Amino acid sequence: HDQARYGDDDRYESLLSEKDTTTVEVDGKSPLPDDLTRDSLELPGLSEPELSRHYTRLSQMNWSVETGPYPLGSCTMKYNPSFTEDVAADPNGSVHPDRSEESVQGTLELLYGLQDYLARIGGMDAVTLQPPAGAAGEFTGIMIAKACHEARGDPRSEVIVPASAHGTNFASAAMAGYDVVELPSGEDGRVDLDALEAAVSEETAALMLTNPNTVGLFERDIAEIADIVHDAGGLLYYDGANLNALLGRARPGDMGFDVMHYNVHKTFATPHGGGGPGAGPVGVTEELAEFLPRPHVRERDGRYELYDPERSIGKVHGYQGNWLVLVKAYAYIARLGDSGLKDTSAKAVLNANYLAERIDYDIPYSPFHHEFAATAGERDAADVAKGMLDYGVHPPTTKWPEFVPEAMLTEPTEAESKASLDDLANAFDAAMADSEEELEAAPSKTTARRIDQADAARNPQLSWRALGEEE
Amino acid sequence: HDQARYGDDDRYESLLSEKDTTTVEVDGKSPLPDDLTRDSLELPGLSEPELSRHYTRLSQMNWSVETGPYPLGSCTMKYNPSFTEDVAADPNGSVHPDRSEESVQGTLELLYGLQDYLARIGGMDAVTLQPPAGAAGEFTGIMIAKACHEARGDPRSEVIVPASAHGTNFASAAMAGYDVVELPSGEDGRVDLDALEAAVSEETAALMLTNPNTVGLFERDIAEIADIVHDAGGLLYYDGANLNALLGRARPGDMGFDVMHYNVHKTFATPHGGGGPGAGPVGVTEELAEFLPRPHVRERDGRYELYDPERSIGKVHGYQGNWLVLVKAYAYIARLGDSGLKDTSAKAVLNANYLAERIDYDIPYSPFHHEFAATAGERDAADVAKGMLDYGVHPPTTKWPEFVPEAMLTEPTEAESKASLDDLANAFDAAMADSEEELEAAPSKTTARRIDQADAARNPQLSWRALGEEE
Amino acid sequence: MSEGGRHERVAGSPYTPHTPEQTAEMLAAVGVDSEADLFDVPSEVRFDGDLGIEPRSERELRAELTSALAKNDDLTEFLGRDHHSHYVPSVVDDLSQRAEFLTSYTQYQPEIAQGFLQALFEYQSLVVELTGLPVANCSMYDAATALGEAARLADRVRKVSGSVVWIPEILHENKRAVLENYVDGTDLAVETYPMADGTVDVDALSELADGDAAMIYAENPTVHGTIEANLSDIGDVADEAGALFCLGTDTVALGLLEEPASVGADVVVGEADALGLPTAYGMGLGLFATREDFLRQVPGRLVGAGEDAGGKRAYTLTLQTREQHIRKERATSNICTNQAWVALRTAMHLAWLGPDGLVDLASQCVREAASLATRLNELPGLKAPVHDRHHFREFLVRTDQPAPAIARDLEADGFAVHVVGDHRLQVCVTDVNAEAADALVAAFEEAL
Amino acid sequence: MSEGGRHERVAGSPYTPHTPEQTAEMLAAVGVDSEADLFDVPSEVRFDGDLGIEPRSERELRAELTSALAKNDDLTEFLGRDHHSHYVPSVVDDLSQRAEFLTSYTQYQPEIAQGFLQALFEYQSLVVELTGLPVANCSMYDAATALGEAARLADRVRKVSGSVVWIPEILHENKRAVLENYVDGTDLAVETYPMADGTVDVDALSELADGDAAMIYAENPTVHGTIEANLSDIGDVADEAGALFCLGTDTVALGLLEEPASVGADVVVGEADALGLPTAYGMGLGLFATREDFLRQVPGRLVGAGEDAGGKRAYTLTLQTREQHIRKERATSNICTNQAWVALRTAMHLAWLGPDGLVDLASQCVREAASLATRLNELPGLKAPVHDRHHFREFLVRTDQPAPAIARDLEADGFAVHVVGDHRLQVCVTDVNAEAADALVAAFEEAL
Repeated sequence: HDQARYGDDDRYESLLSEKDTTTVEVDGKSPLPDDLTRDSLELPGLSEPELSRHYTRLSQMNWSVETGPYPLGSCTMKYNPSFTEDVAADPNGSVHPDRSEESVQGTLELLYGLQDYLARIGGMDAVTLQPPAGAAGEFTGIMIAKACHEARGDPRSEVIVPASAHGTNFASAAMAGYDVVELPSGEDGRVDLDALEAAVSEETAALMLTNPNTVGLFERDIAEIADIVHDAGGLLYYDGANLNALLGRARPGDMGFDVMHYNVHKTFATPHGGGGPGAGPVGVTEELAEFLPRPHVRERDGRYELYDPERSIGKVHGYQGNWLVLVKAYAYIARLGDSGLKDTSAKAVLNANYLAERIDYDIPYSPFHHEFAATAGERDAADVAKGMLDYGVHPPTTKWPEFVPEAMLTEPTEAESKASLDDLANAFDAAMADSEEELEAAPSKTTARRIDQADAARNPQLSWRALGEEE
Repeated sequence: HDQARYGDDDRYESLLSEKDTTTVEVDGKSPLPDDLTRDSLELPGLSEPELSRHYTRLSQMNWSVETGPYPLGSCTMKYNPSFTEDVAADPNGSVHPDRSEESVQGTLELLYGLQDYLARIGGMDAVTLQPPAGAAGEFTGIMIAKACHEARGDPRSEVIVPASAHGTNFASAAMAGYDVVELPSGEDGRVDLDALEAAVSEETAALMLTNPNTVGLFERDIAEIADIVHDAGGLLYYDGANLNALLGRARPGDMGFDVMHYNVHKTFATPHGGGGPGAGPVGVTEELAEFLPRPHVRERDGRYELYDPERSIGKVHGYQGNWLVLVKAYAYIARLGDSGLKDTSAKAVLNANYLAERIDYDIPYSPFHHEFAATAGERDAADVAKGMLDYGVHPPTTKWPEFVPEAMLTEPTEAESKASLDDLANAFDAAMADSEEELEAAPSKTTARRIDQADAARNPQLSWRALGEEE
Repeated sequence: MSEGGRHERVAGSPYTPHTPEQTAEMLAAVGVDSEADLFDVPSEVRFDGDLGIEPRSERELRAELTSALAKNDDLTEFLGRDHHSHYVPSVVDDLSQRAEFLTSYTQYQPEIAQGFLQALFEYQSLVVELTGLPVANCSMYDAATALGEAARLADRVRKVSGSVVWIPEILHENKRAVLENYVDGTDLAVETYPMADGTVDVDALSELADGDAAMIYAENPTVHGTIEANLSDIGDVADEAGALFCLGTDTVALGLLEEPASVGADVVVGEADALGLPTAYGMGLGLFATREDFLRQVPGRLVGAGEDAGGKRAYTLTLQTREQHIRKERATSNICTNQAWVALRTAMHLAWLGPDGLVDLASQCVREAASLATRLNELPGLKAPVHDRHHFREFLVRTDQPAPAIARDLEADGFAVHVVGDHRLQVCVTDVNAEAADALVAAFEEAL
Repeated sequence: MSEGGRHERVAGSPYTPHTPEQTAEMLAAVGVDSEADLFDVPSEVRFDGDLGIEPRSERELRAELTSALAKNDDLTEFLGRDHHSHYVPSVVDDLSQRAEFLTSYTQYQPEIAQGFLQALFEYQSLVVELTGLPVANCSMYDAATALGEAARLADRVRKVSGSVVWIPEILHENKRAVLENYVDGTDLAVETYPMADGTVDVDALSELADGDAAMIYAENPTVHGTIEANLSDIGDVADEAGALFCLGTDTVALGLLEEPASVGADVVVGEADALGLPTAYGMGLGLFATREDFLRQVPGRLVGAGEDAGGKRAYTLTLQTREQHIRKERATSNICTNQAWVALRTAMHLAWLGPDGLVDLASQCVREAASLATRLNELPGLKAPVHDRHHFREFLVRTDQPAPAIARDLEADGFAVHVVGDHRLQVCVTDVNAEAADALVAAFEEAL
């Protein structure tokens, strides 16, 4: 039976390759000599009606922001306004990156405008839009720090990262060639100043910090932290993953950060697209602006132009990043303006606090802002999450950050209504009230039942060709 | 619990009014004196995130062409190409109907082009695009016939309609003030020439005919039928509901029809939108062109202009019909061209014949074309249809036409693949193999279980206000 | 030039999924040799020629149609008169174009059509709230056909009492033309009553509408944008004449102006698509609401709430015995395909606005019209508004110079206005063009 | 000017659903007096100022952005060089923009993400078919970053054998710049090998790439559009040097040119978005495929097939221990958010084309380039193509007159081409601009 059953739990949609597989000969049928071409090509080919059904059905087997609440901590799965899609689809914006500056003044105007908005929001002096994702932004920021230290004749070898930080921080610093010094979390869940003092040295290139941190706590000692790092000759890097909590209320630049990245697919509502594309613009202080990737957009007498910053680190993307994403971020920021941005952070924090109040879970660390880490206590957080699926919601991020036992890191975002939060709270509590056996059998009302991920990893089947070989 | 459960059979989405109801005072708060305004207004108002979820969830509770096969006989639920939506959304086409001719040459060019295409396809001399639906087209056509007879000084009082015809034929003729003479179906399912001879008279304004008829049979005696009607001084009207069967292979104009309507939302792939908008252009012979609705589009020296046909029947729509629908029809026809149109009818007829071959049902009348009337025999066709719902497909039109006992009028259209037809056939047979009890309990895997329509009609609740009063 | 693609492997439709092999297999299963053999069409009526329609690739066709529509002049429209434009939020496009809505059929199997049924039930409910009348259908084609259906309803329910449909002398000519056709098959006659300074002359109407009246039709706002001050009196006249009072209006006006039920309206018709649809060359959405008494005489589709076998609330088309597919020539109307998808959009737009948003928007229509009229009135050679009334969105302008010449000049400057007489223009201003009002005034100044 | 709407009832974001009453209720539940009290931010770092960003209504903003982008000149682009344009069927937009795809996150809960997981599994499978390599990831950002990741993979798997990444002297400068950054934290060095008449000088490469080579990178087609004739030889050189052979290509070229696995490629990188994405100012989709041996060293996301508790086939992210969120600084890459949605679109476009459609399209890229080169070559003062090779989509043109001046003239006539030297232009022709080739030739004639 080939098709998804409507309204049926047991949904299934056959693979493209099960619908059609056709082999065409290439050799002898192309305008090229045979020694330049492949022999044949075997691919599925679907008619448009078949294609439409295939992907419509697949889409119906997928959770999304428009399906229901999506409270993944640190992911900021907020509502993505429709109109920004229209703006991104403007055919006048569909231009080749090698066009002359003179012929793409509209494109450059928008990029310049977004650079400016982001600089204002972050309290930064200059912003590059080139990094195509948050992790790419981190890498860019750390490469800028590296270039700065090298330019000062003071190359360094270490980047300090709190244990509670996102995994990308560690990986990005390592990718830039640094040794990563992990800073254990303080008892109150924040940076322990003594530990930081102990960690910094003349090898400290930077401290990477998320603020509010990954359990939603604001690093109250940020001024002292900045002093410690700066006094050691290091730079302070701001991971923008949690910027949604502070929009219009506090700015990394004002806190002493030298470099930061923004996750526009989190904070600025560009859709996540099942894992990307996003964009990870990087903001820097005046002092670091000369190291920004090339090219950069500037305005001269009402005309926009591209130039290479004097000591540019070079490039982190083939061209200038994810244009379609950047346009949406611009439109979102401009739609909200000051008042909208402030309301966003207020409601993001209110929603997290309200939801936390509504559920019967311990929350070890507070006062939190836009997200909180509840603990499943004696239960397995991952099992509780599977149970929540059967109550019609997407569960939070589980088992992370690691210093919170059986963590359920929850970030409802500002876009959930009180009614939706009440539903979500009910699902939290209902899953927790289920028996261990029930949780282990969950989910049962979803497209697929519990999937054995360990088994999938033991015997990786990564293509239909692999499935075919298996049979 | 407010929300649809993902993957859950028991889906539910609360009403807008259950999500929000707000009363605002109007008197005293508007720029008008109070005696010109209402006192207050009570309506729901949703934020955009809530609105998006509401309608996304509702959409997921709805069958559509992109969900699966939709073989409703006489409805021609074919694939609706995406690109025609883009064309219809062109902002340059978004103009007011009272614009000067000179300023909307693009709009008029497309309308003229569609008039021309439809005339070619129907073998007609002139086509109006004004009627906003098939039934409106019928009414327009019959009003044209009426005007013609009156102009000839020969007003008539009767319209003949075969018993097998669509209900709209009867209603449209009656709406135009005619007495409807119902023609019983012949034994072979077609028009009985003797019965027709007996029915025509000097009161016969027109015979309305669907060809192929509503069980898919071509009226082989169409030449004789035309002679009989014409000899009696009547006109021959073609109901275009089944034109999909004949595209590029036979034309109503060549068969002797004087007037016809086209259902662009059937034959020409404009989406049905849950019940409309459609469009019902009307084609006529040269002789009847002077009676067409006003205004009509013509071309003079490369410029397009609107004019009022000399003896126009006036208007059947406030302006010029459903523009957004007409654009899509134009795009579809132009995409297909001659070869595509011919392939469409071929595959529509092939699919119906193949499906009929695949299922274990009696099909009393043949050789059929794009649709066939199977019979559920001893079973209740409506119950069998409910059973089919649980097998993941949309059932055919049931219990119609009435002269076929327990009819299941099935029209798969050309857009279904062989694999999809095989699935559909399996669902036909599986439902028929279910027990009476099983069928009566069906469906159970759908958004809602069996709905008691008789009860809903006995106690009509037509608004949330009525639901509130009930409680 | 082809984009390629499996669906273009064989000459034919890009939207038929059949490979040549599958076609052959299916023909064999059916037992015929070729597709042509499937057609039972006598040779004398077979068409073997060419229609002369050249197929184009999707890419070519998009380019062709884009360039055709680009021939429309880019004018800022100050046009109204029964086809009004308000900004439609993008989310309405996005949601209404979801395939499950757009490509679905009439809800004959309600168990798998709860989504659209609920959306239509909500549309009906919104119309009930706006009009105060308890019965609203899923849609008519547009305001003109809704008026025609209202007259036919009057004919059915008031047949004994009268045969004249009274309409105002100031009415969109198109609307009257459609009405005339709709009553052509009945014994009804259409006659006009006079207006006084742009609104109904109630005294004159009262004298005219004697016992032979079947229906009295009035509009609020009128086609000239004037707001009626005496709706209840018109309702009284209709009552006394034993006629139906049919009120024409639109969804935005209903947010602010008197509630139809409160002034005695028996039927409300009009354009519902003032919300939800962009300006679409006259494409509409006919509003139709009426009193409980006439429930079984209502034309068009109705969605009702009921229960499913599990006792859960569910929605279904109801009272279908009124309709053509069951009652044939005795149906309340021939309507079948209607404007359901536009109704869906209108409901979305209304829910997006909410009551305060709707009142704001409607208030803006009053303020902007008043402001623009005042400014035009300051120009020598113009008098605006012509009528000493409150206006909604639009108003008449009297011109000393010939109106068509002024309109031509304005068009050359990029503005479209209505010419409604040798010395009368009509100007409509809403949220979408209010920002261009300064430029329009300047263009008028230049054109005078 | 506001469109109104419930969501604009209070000053604030239009995308927060809270009514003032609900906000008050929620604050009370939390036990604070105001929103400001929720923030645990020391006053010295609190921001009380204004960002100076004016909110605009949706309508205003659309108008503003439309008019900004309208400042881009309307040029017919004959541009390529790693960013290629092919017609993307409308259905790809339609389906990929369904909210369930567009607004979903990475598939951390596979039980409710089967749709996207299957789509990505299918994307991987399509890449496997195109490259012949058994492991393909879900995406990298673009071709340049994919090349960078390939070099880092080489560093991990071939650390003992070599430290030089050999790249061709003819390579997009941007790609090299990104590569340099990606290897900056490693011990790898990037060095160039020479080309001969537009393709790899295998003899020279063979001499250069001794035991110190970690990876040899070649492209097919090259950035100048030339097609390599000696790929297997390059593979042999890499083998002998104990280096990885990394081949750069794109999804359209893969439909026609030699299968990478058959010429010994260890890693394939490139632009997958040649299918599925419109020209988007350099936004890309990095292709990444490799041999089974390197499975656990692959950067980025992988989707695998497995089973659910009911024994039904199901899909899930797999081998996540390679990734940064688990392995932190020892991860194979820092990549997290990638280009999944573009991969979805590419798979859709590929499935729409089918194998014959893809071969047709790729063949067209060869034919159109040859034809345009021939015609330009006939013009006095031009030599095209510069290289005596087969070309794919694009080719170099040598100009007697200064190339920048010619390009400026062409731009004034509405055409964009690449300037790649004082006397060298590059021209790219595909299905989307082939119809304008006549006009381009005419413009060249005029510009000379």
